[in-house]
Amino acid sequence: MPTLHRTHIPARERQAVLWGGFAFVLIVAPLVFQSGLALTALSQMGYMIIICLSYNLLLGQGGMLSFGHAVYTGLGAFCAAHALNHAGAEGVPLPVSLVPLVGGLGGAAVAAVLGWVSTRKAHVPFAMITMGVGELVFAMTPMFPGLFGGEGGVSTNRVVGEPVFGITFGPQIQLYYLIATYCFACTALMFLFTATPLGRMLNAVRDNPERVAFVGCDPQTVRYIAFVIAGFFAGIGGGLFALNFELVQGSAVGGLTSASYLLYTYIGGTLLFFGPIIGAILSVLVGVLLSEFTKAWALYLGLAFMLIVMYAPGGLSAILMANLRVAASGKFSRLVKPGSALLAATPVWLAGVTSLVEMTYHRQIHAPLNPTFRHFGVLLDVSDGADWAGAAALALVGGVLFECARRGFVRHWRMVQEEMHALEPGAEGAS
Amino acid sequence: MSRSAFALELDDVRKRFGKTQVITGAAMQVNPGERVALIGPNGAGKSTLFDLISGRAGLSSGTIRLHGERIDGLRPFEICRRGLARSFQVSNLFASLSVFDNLRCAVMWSLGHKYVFWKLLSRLKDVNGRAEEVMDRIRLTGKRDVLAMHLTYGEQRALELGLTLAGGASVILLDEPTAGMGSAETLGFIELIRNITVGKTLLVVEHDMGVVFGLADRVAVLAQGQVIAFDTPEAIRADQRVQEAYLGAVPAEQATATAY
Amino acid sequence: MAFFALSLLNGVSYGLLLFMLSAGLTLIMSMMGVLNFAHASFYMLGAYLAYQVSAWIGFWPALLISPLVAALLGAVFERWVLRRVHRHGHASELLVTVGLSFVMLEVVQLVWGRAPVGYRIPAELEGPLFTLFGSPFPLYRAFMMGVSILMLVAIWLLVSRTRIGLVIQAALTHPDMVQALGHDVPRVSMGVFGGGVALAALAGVVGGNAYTTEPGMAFSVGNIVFVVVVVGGMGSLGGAFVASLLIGVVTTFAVSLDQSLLHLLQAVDVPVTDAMANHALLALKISQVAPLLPYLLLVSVLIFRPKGLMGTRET
Amino acid sequence: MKRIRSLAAASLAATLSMGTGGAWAQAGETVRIAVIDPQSGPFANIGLNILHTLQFLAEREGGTHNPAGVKFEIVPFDNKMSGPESLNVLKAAIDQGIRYVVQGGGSGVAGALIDAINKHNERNPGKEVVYLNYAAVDPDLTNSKCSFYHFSFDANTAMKMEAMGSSIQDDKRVRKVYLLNQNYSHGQQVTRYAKEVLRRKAPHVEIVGEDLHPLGQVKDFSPYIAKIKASGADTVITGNFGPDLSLAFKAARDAGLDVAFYTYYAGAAGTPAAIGDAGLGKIRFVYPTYTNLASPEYQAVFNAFGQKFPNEAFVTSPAYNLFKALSHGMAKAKSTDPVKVARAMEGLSFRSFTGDVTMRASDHQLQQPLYMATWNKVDAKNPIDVEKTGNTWTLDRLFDSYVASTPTTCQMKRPA
Repeated sequence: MPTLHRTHIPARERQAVLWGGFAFVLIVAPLVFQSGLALTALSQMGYMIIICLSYNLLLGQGGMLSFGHAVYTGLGAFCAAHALNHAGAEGVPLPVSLVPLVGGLGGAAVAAVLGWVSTRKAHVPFAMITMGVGELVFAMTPMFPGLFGGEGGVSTNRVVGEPVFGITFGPQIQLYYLIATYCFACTALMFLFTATPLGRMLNAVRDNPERVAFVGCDPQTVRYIAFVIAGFFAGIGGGLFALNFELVQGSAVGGLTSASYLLYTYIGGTLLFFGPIIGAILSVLVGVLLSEFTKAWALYLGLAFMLIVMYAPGGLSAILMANLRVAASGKFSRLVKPGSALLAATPVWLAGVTSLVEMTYHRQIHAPLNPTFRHFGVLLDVSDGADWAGAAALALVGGVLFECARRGFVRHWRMVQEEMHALEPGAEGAS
Repeated sequence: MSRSAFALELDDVRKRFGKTQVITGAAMQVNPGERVALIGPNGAGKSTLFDLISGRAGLSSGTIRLHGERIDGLRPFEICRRGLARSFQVSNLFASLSVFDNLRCAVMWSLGHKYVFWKLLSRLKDVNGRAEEVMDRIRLTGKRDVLAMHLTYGEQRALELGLTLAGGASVILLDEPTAGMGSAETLGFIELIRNITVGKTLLVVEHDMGVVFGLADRVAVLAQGQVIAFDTPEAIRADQRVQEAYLGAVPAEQATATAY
Repeated sequence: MAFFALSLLNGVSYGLLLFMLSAGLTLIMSMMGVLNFAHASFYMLGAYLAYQVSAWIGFWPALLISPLVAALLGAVFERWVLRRVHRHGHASELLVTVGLSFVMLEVVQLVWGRAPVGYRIPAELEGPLFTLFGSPFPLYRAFMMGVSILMLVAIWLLVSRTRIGLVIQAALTHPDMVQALGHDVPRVSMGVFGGGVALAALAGVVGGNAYTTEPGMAFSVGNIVFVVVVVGGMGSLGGAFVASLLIGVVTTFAVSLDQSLLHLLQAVDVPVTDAMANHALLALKISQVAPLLPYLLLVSVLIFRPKGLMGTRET
Repeated sequence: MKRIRSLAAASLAATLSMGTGGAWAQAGETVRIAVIDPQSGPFANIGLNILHTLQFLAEREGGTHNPAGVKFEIVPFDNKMSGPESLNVLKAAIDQGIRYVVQGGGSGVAGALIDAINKHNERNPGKEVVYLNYAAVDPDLTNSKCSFYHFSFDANTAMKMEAMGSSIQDDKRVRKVYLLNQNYSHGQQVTRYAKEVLRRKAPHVEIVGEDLHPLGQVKDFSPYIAKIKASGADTVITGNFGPDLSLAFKAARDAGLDVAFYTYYAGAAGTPAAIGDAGLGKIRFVYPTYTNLASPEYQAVFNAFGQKFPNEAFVTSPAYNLFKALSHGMAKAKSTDPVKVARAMEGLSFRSFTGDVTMRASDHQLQQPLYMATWNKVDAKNPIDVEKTGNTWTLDRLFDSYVASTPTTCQMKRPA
């Protein structure tokens, strides 16, 4: 039996490297991406990571599919905005840096009240309750202008109180580092939570709530406490949202916002702890950047989400982890050839398909003004039949190439998996 | 909690699903530390009775007492906390957790850690120690980090037993622990049950008469929803009514019982 | 008395409209245990297909063609997408339909543009049917109620009186055994999903011209259909029908109640200060929250009776 | 010789009138304008109609056609109708060096932009940005939230209510009014101003009932219509828009409710198509212009836009005044620097479709005449078919600027 030559780095060192790397990336990122828009995007990624991780605390760790998570981020944001306004007014000794905590407490308080109602049930009834509660809260916000500021929402100013060590949080870079600090702290806390008795019991409730009852714990209480903790971190994310935009509107608690948390957390991957981090980064890339380049971003997002649910229910993080496992077992060289064929075919197919989609959108929206537009550097003319035919042909050829490459890759992939499985009967723990 | 003479008492327990009467007035008293085997033809209501005692199903009428305290109507985790643990006919494990984690979850409540989220599980010496100990006794230490769903059938049955006993309950209910096992494996497993439940009150549902007569101090026979006989194994073997209920199934198993 | 009768009539007719909107969802939920989040999108597709067909051929053929086309699309979706996801469990099935609803909204906007389309009620169905206490009751609304009742009867017959119905019901809980008995369960569920989606499209054909046919119509139908299915009891046809009527009547009558907590306080002659008078919560009138009562009902039913009014199971 | 001299004089005069002297810094310069409105998501169709309108006007009013001789370039940004996203794209626009922002879809976004632009201008002197608003009508924008850098080109909720009040004052048929609105800031404001204006201008009219329903949640308006009918109202005032407006009209027609509707948004893109034949002769709409406005300039713009965008219509007329004000302001300020142009635009009067309009200096709210139009069948005098419905907007009344003008409580901070 060939001995496993996988370098088995003891867990403690591997953790230290991972967390050190995470901190390093958070610190260096704004120095690498200098532009204003990049800084805005990075700040949003910071608090979206917290929100998506808090969402996965429910979905991935607890098996609780929530359709109303925006209620807790949104109301947390409103609490933070009001706290900031009051901090400015009567000089309540609340430093700006602690405002997200007020958001967190707000989120936790709302979760404590609404959670009592939601966590009585699991699976589909739970999802339906969260949807009902979300719809109620969203529809009620415009009715209380005092609390939610009506259509204009609650605006606030983060430059308030005397600066602490010269930090006023006015410029975006200072706010970014506040968000980065919170992001690191909350990610670490949520990771540690999964290693606490309640965290592990939450996984048990996810797998088998009935058996949890027979080992002495009340599944509903486990879900309820986890729901309040998730509400706390969601509220912190909301508080940072309020600081970042200095404005919180009714849409912050809306159904579309909840759906986006679900979508991106699922795309990132719910099985592995770091999955939602990938999802959060993706959500900002799509929301801030992609929607500037194409009007069809919603179509791409819908299609991508369907493909992921169909072919990679574990999300991008599961794909990444699977490849890392293959690499760790030293068999990656076997996949290089089919993998490169796949990587070569994909852009051809994508170029064809996206050109067709973009031309359809352009024909509908901008055609009367100018029929031409630039797509990946190529000038396409919507009124010219040849471009349509060209794009269609590219999509067809690309599609065929892609399908062949995909089949080849899958065949090799399965062989490698079988070999690896033969080496280690009973694979080790997933997360 | 008044310490009555009996560990477990069933008094005129009835259960009906809609119009069909499943348990029609079962009564039984089990002494502390006693090993009782619950036998009866298929469909006699053995598993239903277990569900009633463990709170998985609600009673239609009658009372159940654990160490003298009424537990009918309580929810499963309330009953478990009072010292009664049960296993399941079909392995009911935490599928995506490792063997060690399964056992750690089972011991957490009994060691008083309830819903703690401000301490790290890895630092709880008592939880890890107890889980290691149970894992050794059910001989699954080699599969410590294997996910429950990747275990073989026999290993899953062993883990099922481990989860039931890890909580340190005084009254143990085992629902066909050796179901689906080969005869060689069964012998080893019965030995395991015997020495792991020393000093505890045991109620076992079992079809294999060899196991029943080898393990049990007393045997309760359930038929048509009632306990028609509750006596020592020898008395039960000779009991006329039991033979009718089983239509002569007893003699065929005679040989294996004497093998012990 | 006149106002009461009118409100009752409006309530019942709105209830039947709600049932028409959610009938397809109930069928799929009860037969396949799948909550189809793209149900409202198929309703929108049905309306747009009807607009297109009635522009070419006429309204009446559209009543048949639009649901058929939708059923075809639904069957294709079930065959190549839903079936593949089935083994990952109900959550994945539900999520893939969320993705589908995004895609359908964009495709419909691509084909028919982003502005509302002029899909009108046909001339022969214009005007009032009868007049009750001086206010006319529109013929088209009665037509819609008829279609709704027709759907109820059709589903009930399919489910309880036909062989397919029995096979479907059995396949929900014991698919392997039913397959072992020689029924092609995958094709049956393809048929069921296609049928459910066809009902959604039919609701679109009938409701599209009464409401407005625009890309936002799926969004504005929103989650009310889930309230009907869940409150009625997941998988229970009768429950969904009773729930729709209940929601229809309750919301309609709630609109006419202008009382608020303030009136309640005054009724028990509690001194009302100015601050209390214009406090947003106290002054909130029942009529102001009427359209939200269904969601309040949803949450309370799920807590106290998760099986729903006439449901048989929780998920 | 004389002919040559006269030719020279004529050409000099022409250049003078065209650009008051060609030696200006800004003549021939291209001014980039960021348009922040929804271009995807549920409100996409309104956003795209407005984007095409602005692009069309930028081309039409650009270059030699305007007194400042500047060219306009429209740079669209999609805010998906959300406040925070608008602030995101505002930062992106400022990063690209754009110093003029145009928006109109929603007062919530408008309030957010005013806040953000005030903060930006305060924190970045020399890089100020000016915000021109062609449709957000919340009166707070030019009162409590007014700003030196914000100009409002559409008549706000209170001004339109003044016009409605005057119309009701002179219309003897109006005895009982019912207020039907969405329960959010705009709806609440319409309710408040209606009571205040009617108490002042038409005390004989009784308000027989009011309803505030959640925004976008009502699937069936028949109970509300039954309530209106039971109240005996002969007129309904509503600030509703989109489905909440068209469904109300359909329910009213189905229930045979014979009342006049005074609305704010019946003319918005998409709503006429949804209304169809419901409420012919009953639905009224107050706006700075109406489809069959007897103004050659308006008809020219309307037809030219129709040719360029066949299945759309030129609806947002305040955008026209926006470009006029901008070009005259730049000509007067002899520069395209936002602060100078803003100061130049204060108190500026210029020719609009029908007569002169003035940008009031105290709160930067354009004072302009308003038209009350009614939804009727197309006829000889009103030939333009709106959104293929066979119907159109016919004139009821013209209200001069002073009728609709409202006092302001604005104390804006002016730059040094």
